[in-house]
Amino acid sequence: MSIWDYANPVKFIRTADHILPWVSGAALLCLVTGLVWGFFFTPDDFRQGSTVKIIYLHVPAALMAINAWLMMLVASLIWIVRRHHVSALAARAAAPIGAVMTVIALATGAIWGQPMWGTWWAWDPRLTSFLILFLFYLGYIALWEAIESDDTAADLTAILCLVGSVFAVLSRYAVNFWNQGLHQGASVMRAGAMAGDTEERVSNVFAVPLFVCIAGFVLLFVALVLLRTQTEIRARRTRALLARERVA
Amino acid sequence: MDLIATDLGVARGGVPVLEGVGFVLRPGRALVLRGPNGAGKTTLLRTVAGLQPPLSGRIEGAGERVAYAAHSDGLKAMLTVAENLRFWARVFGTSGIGAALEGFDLTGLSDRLAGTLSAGQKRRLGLARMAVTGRPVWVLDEPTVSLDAGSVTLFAEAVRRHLAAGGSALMATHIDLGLAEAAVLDVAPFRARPGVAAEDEAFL
Amino acid sequence: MDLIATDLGVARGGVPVLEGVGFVLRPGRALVLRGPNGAGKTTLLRTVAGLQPPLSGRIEGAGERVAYAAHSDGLKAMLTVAENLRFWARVFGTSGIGAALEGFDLTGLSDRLAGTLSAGQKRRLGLARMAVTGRPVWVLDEPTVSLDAGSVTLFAEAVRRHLAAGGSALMATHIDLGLAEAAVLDVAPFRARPGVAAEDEAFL
Amino acid sequence: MIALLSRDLALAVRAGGGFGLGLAFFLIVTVLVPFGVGPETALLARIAPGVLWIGALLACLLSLDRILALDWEDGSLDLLATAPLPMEGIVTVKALAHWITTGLPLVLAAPMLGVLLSLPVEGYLWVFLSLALGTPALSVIGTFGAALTVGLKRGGLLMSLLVLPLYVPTLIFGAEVARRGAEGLAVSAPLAMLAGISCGVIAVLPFASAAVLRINLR
Amino acid sequence: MIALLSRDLALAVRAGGGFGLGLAFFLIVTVLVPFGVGPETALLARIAPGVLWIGALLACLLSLDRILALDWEDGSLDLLATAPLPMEGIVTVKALAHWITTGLPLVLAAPMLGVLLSLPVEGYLWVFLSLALGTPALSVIGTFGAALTVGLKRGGLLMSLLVLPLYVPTLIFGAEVARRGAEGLAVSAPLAMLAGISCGVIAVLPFASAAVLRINLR
Amino acid sequence: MPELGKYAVAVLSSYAVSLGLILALVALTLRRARRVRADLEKVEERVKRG
Ligand code: HEM
Ligand SMILES: Nc1ncnc2c1ncn2[C@@H]1O[C@H](COP(=O)(O)OP(=O)(O)OP(=O)(O)O)[C@@H](O)[C@H]1O
Ligand SMILES: Nc1ncnc2c1ncn2[C@@H]1O[C@H](COP(=O)(O)OP(=O)(O)OP(=O)(O)O)[C@@H](O)[C@H]1O
Ligand SMILES: [Mg+2]
Ligand SMILES: [Mg+2]
Repeated sequence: MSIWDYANPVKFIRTADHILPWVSGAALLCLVTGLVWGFFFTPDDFRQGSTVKIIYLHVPAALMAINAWLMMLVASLIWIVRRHHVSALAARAAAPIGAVMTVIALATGAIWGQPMWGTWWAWDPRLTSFLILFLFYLGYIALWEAIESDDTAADLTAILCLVGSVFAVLSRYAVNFWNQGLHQGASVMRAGAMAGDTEERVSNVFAVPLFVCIAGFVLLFVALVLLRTQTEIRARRTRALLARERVA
Repeated sequence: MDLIATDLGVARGGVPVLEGVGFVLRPGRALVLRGPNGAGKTTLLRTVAGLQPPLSGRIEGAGERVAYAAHSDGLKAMLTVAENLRFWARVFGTSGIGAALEGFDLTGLSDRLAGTLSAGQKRRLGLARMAVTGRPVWVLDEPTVSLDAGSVTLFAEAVRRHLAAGGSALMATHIDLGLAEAAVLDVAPFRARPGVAAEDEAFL
Repeated sequence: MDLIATDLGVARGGVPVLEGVGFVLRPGRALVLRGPNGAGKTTLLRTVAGLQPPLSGRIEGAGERVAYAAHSDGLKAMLTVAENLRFWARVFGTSGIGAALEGFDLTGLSDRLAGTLSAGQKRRLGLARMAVTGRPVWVLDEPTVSLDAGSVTLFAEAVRRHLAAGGSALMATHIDLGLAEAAVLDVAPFRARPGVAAEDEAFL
Repeated sequence: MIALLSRDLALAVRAGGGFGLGLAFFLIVTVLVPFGVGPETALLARIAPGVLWIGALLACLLSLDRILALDWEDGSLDLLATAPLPMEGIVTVKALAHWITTGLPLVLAAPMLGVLLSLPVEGYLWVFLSLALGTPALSVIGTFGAALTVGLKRGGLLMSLLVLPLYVPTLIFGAEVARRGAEGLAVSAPLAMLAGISCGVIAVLPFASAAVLRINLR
Repeated sequence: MIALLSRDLALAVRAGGGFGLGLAFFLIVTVLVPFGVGPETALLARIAPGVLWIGALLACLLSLDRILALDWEDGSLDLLATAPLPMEGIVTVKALAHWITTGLPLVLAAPMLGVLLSLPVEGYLWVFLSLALGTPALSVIGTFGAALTVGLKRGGLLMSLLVLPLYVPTLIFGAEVARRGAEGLAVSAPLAMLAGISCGVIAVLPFASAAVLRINLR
Repeated sequence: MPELGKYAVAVLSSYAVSLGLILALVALTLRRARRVRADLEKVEERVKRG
């Protein structure tokens, strides 16, 4: 059986029904473990004090915000090339989740910035590009909402997603050029790769619960996307049945 | 070259409206589509004109050979009659708008802004546009709306001239055009079975 | 109280279209306006409804007694049928939309968004609005556009009920409403002399 | 009247995001400013009150054409004119609905966006207060502009041109309050002027709007 | 193609000031800024390049809905789609016409308005040059947004929301050129980027616009 | 409860904001899922009968 068979709406709903309990259970488990561990059982950082605890929310949310857009991009491409309705609806389902993750990253970042940099907000490249990403999410969601015909909406938002991705990358580069910032480099990933440099890397005390949290966010995202895609499929099916009733 | 539609299915707003439509339109012939409001005549014509893809079946001999006149005339209120017409002539790569103006009795109006024309005059201008496209297949959607009796005759003559020159015409209308020689196709029998919503099929 | 128009002149877009129109509409009576396209029926009705001042002459017994239904229905696509109707009931200070819904066979549709109605259903909703205004004089502009035969009968019955309750109705239409008892007024003879552009008079 | 207000609010919430778009525009303009003038915090802090005011004004301006145009297009406006509501009441309610759906969100969001522009701490209260006082005037003036251009095809840009000069006094005093407030100076004089303008506009302009609208419906 | 271009230009000149309105908006925004941020010359001079860029961008944005909406409403777009012009050509010509009627006047007017904002002398050339390089990109990106929202009722504000994030890179590099130029710094790096973006956008985006427009005409 | 020191407000508020947003998202998703499911079942029931 090819993977594309799951692009059939009915089959997708059934399959998703099977996996959803497991995924959501695992997501809940990881999130609770990671957050409780991080919040209650990790020491304060010698420089950042207790604010390091924010990392368990901030970093996973930031990662998911970007990855949700990547997933939408892939789903849009699949829709454009193979025209499987489920992938278009999955992209639609993922957008609000990505937007919320962006808001969480922005909010926790801002709250963190106040004690660390002495300001809620600075026009740091990473921060700025997140703000732009948020705008892209808003536009994408608004376009879906504005168009009545479902397939037209899928087509247009898919193209918007493609063009938007290119411009998002461009913006990232532009913003980098425009201002050099305050924000942390990618030290977690280096910690994960066990690279030498002990000064910079996040110590394992923080890293392990952080990875648990990241896993929790990923699983949460997957669970939400599955559920929301199911909902979108059902809503579309309802509309289709109603339309048929009206015509008949 | 004939215009041939075979087993054509068309949809509007995602809902199939006609299916299994087939006809052959020879050069020199005219075909009139009939059917009640909402039957799908406009949708069929848009499909033939290439503005939307057919749901099923195929159309041959259309494409670049078709000149399409829709419900709305696409006139610019702030350009004069001659400017409007000349624009379309240039777009279609022809020249000389004199014959078209004369054929639809617009010569006296050629310097008026299109916005100041009456509805019937506007419609005449919209039809004159067909004559400057130089295309062999005219696809006309209710061409005689808001025309008075005299203008309908003018229109019938223009179509006859076009047919005599080897062109053909596909028209949707509710009224009698005075073109006795035209074949008639009633689209009502081709109404699509209800509810096989084209793009929603996967969801049913 | 009667609706009386005496020596009425009306203008549209600055051009007088009718003059010297006069009629009396008693409670319990209906008057149908007839005339070709562009004769000025809509303009006359708008004047009676108080949307524009008459050029000359006077109208008595209109004003706050008139409920007006225009070519367009003023429906909000994003509100349901019941919400649309309830809004107008509240604006006119009446209550209870049940009777109006029933009278126009809309009960089954009351929770549908107005935007998802078919043209005929929309029109029925627009007419149901008249019933919730509680006003004695109905002024209706082509009320039966896009209604099918059954709905036209529904409409005629609603008008009869309104007349029986002491109301009156002034309607413009091109078709037969099935209201044999209604008087007819052809507006064509009252066409204004051409060219006396109302607001440009001082410059002539 | 209340029926009209609640209908307009219901429509704003339902009709495909008419509610959030003004806010989104405000957000975007605020974000663009640093891209234009550069990221230095000190500079941004100095121009923050003015930028917030101009952004709010533009967001308000762009949503004006929804006030009356939709009702005009579907014929509701004609019907409302024959209903037992005074035209003055109708335009006032329309302005109020516009303020609730556009002005109020802007007022509430402005302090948040102030963060993006590093608005000094003392400024938040005054930006908030000046916008709360000024945006009602913007809505009322905007309704006048919308009434002037209702029925014109694509009157949007023309309306902007008509309305912007009328917005200038409100903008001057509003931004002055916000700026002085942010710099810790006395604000009572411009604040009084701003309040005066708002009250005057709200008291008088609905009559003009109603008159204009009556002429346009004719 | 040339026929379409000359028709669009003729229409812009005739159709009730479509030509001057963008310019007027630009003027007004520029004039509002001193009201908003206060009249100090030094401050204005520092933000002048950014303000000019943001003003030009907003003026451009507001005139976008004329690119395709009018042709859509009167049915010309359907007819053009069946004419022997490639859809890519149509959107390119539309973007070009928009640039000539809106972008070009803005470019020419910007130095003039710079005077109002006390732009430093060294800035004039660079503001002019950066706008001349950047506004074509704005028109092309805007055409993409217009094609996305054509046929939507009152899609104007939605279009702004879609287009503005796409404008960010152009704005950043454009304003950077203007600002560095005004301060007498080296501009070659952002200038190259700006030119690169413009060229890239002009070369690629018309294909996306044409695809989107075809979908919308369906 | 761990000792959060002078950053208590920052840490607690960021947890509150994030968890609040996530919970809101989950709640909205579940609510809409339930509603849409119920709607669909109603319609399907009607289609089957009619
Ligand atoms: C609104 C403000 C902020 C935003 C939008 C933001 C955004 C991001 C993003 C996108 C990442 C993921 C980077 C990656 O792994 O590729 C990240 C990671 C991180 N952020 Fe922030 N951030 C903000 C503020 C802050 C502040 C104030 C701090 C602390 C001083 C901070 C500390 C970190 C740390 C430690 C990481 C992990 C870096 C790593 O090891 O990958 N962030 N942030
Ligand atoms: N944009 C649209 N979205 C959804 N449905 C539509 C749309 N336009 C038309 N329809 C529906 O499609 C069907 C066919 O419409 P079409 O315009 O082809 O009919 P027609 O035969 O041309 O009618 P008429 O004689 O009134 O012109 C109608 O039932 C109509 O309700
Ligand atoms: N906005 C306008 N500006 C200028 N003239 C107009 C305007 N609207 C209508 N007219 C003209 O006024 C005249 C009267 O129009 P009116 O709408 O009253 O006609 P009618 O009898 O209602 O026609 P129909 O049967 O088509 O509804 C017509 O000749 C028309 O051309
Ligand atoms: Mg038709
Ligand atoms: Mg009429």
